[in-house]
Amino acid sequence: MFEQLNLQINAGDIVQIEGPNGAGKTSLLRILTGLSQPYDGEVFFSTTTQEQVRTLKISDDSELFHQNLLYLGHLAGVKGEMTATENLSFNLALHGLSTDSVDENLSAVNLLGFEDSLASHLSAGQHRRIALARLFSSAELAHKAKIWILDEPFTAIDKQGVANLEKLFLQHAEQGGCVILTTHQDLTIAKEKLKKITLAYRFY
Amino acid sequence: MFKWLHPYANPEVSYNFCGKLQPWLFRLSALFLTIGLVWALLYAPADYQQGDSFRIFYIHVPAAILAMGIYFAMAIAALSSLVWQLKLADASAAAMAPIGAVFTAIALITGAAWGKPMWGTWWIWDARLTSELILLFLYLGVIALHNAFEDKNLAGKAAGILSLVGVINLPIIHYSVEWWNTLHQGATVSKLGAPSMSASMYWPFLMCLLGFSFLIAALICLRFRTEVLARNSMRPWVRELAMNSTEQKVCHSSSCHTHSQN
Amino acid sequence: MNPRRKKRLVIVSSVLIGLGAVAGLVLYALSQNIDLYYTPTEIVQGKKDTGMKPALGQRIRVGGMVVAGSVKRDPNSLKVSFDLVDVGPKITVQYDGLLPDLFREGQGIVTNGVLVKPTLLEASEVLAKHDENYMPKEIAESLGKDYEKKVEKKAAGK
Amino acid sequence: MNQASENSIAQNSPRDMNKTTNKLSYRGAFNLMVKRDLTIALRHKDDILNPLLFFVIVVTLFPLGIGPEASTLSRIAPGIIWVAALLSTLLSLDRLFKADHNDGSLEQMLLSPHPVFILVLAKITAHWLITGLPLIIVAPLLAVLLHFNEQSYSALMLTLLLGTPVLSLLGAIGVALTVGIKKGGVLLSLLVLPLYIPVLIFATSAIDTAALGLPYGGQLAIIAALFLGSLTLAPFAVGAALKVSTN
Repeated sequence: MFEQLNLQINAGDIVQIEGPNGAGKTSLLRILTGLSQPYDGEVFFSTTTQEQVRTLKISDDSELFHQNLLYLGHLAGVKGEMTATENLSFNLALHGLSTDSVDENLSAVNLLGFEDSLASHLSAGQHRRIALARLFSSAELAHKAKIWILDEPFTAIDKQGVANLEKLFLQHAEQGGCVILTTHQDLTIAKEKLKKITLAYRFY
Repeated sequence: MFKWLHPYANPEVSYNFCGKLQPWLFRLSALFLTIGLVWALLYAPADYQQGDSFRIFYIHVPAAILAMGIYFAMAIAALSSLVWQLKLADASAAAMAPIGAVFTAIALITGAAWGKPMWGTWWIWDARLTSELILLFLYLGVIALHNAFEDKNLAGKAAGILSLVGVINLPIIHYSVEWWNTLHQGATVSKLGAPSMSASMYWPFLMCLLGFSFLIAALICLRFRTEVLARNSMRPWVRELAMNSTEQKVCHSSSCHTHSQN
Repeated sequence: MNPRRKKRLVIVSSVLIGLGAVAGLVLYALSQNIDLYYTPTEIVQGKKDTGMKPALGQRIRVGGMVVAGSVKRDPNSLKVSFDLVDVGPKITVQYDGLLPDLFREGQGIVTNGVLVKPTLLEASEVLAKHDENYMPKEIAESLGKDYEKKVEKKAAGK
Repeated sequence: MNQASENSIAQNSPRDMNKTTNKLSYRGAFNLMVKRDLTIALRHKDDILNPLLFFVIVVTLFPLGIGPEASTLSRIAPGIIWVAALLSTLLSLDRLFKADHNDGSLEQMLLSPHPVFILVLAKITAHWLITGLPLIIVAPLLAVLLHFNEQSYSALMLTLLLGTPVLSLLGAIGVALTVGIKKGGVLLSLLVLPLYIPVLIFATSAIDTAALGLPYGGQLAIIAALFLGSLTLAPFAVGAALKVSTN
């Protein structure tokens, strides 16, 4: 797929990975999350514990890494047998976050009125929005995931929703988080705040 | 401690190493098998109880022992590939599975052919027979799992996990059936002490065992090399190899003189 | 201790406890005598530790040695009857079918069947057992009958 | 008064912090996952009913195929019930990770801050509650139909109680290995059934021994050992296999 890719992503970065279909955007994201193992190469992350910065491989302490990670893939991870509220509460609770503001989070992604309908009755776009609602979880940054890795977060989201999300990304970055995302859309985020990585398609 | 092993973790080095080893293994196996089988089938004395029928022992027992042996080797390879991420160990495990399956099948078939005249039945649900049959199932499962994945790397890992689970399961199955029924005789040669077999029968058996072991080693080498090639097909050294071999072929078929003069 | 190490300790120790319990259970199971085998003596006198005797009409498996001179064949059919013995009393086995090659007097065999009288087994299957010793005829003869018997007793006793 | 209320606020705040912070204990994560899977199963009743129905039908096929003779049936009844239990567990295994894999929740599970084996163990527990437990409840009724030996009912129940979790645990390894494969169904049975053989052998042997009135503690101890062994090791194997399958 790709060779000699070397990147460092710092707190406060918003990184857009772009490239044609099949260039390996999703593969790169999955490698960054640790879901896939690269054929060759390593992924590291740094943590600050007691004023001391440690750099670790993901596999060294995946629990610690996953505490700081929020990944949304192609599949929304929403169970059809549960309601929107139940889905969101489960996801938040699994990551140790409070489930107090589930309704607000759902309304932030325009799902007001669908809270108690089974997800199987909702559309694919609505599933995506249930998943995205996790981003709006109101917990302080210290307790929620710092690293957001989002695979095509804007598919099936309307313009207003995209604008809201962009605003959220900026806010997250300002608070010291980072966002890595793939998208085909042009973001309206100011150029100096956005890093771009372009993967080229290669034939063998 | 394992520093001397380090160069062999490189696919190219081990590919070439196995290439050099392989013809010698084939020669040794041919030598030992010829001596052993001729000795065993023509010259070794007939058994006092079973007469000439017991001669199937010389194929059945080596096949059964080696089928188990290959499985354990495969499980060790799988373990080292899972723990130390050795990609070559994966390739060797993949190389071993079908050979092991074939030898298990040989052991089962020759065993059945031996059991009918001696015990009075083709098959009995006895500890050894059942665990050998399960061994065959496990081999087939490993192979099937291997084929089910498109990505060779993933296939190796998945098959590795299965073979490790199987290695725990095998002794359990063995002992579970042992409690049921024991018709199969005790082990003749796996005891630490002297074999319970007279020397005139034992030596040809050792020859056969060695011959089959070398044959298996040679076959594993052969399959291991193709596995390594398949997994590294994008690497420059493999491409070079392919280029060279096609050049040589061209050279063989057409006029070669200019080349050889060069 | 930092929490991560503590968690790891919990995991490792619970795995060890689990495996220890497995080992304990297996050892216990091995100490229990599990065999569905009866020897002729046990059919008559009951199992050594429990005193259990098989009931009439019950399907059992019997292992023992064929008593020399006890094999009677029916000239018109495949029916055959013989006595089985281990260390004590003997029982009689009736069988209708082909006997394996290794079946002979003094040989250890295993048979499945139904107990029709206290010492009479109606066999549905007769299997010959041979031992793990292989030797040429001459050596076997020179070792003499005693050796052969000893070997077979060992095999039958298993 | 004023001071007291201030005090209580001061005491409250760390507790509030705890509420929102990320520490969810192993047990908490386990319970959460079991609860979720049970909720899903209860809303999707086929998951519970179909394997159970399959179990009942397979068992009733045997008297029809072999003939209703009581002595024959009672002799092979332990085998019939156990083989049917193996097959119906096999049938239900597919749901264990497949649905989660298809809708992406498996990825989320692997990326959660909890060790994978805890969540795996929770899912297997839920699977056993959904499929193993109903089977144990129905088994004695079917045993009556098969003229089960009266002495061996307790052996049947004990072996099922200890044995069916083993089926779920070992089966989970097979499912985890094949979850990424499109047509994994047949492959799954090829991988899993050989692993089930020891349970089958010891369970039926225990029931047979009980029918003879002999003590079957040995066989039961072995099944318990299989249970504990798979309980400690299978979750790790499943975790490793899931990582491979979702790669």
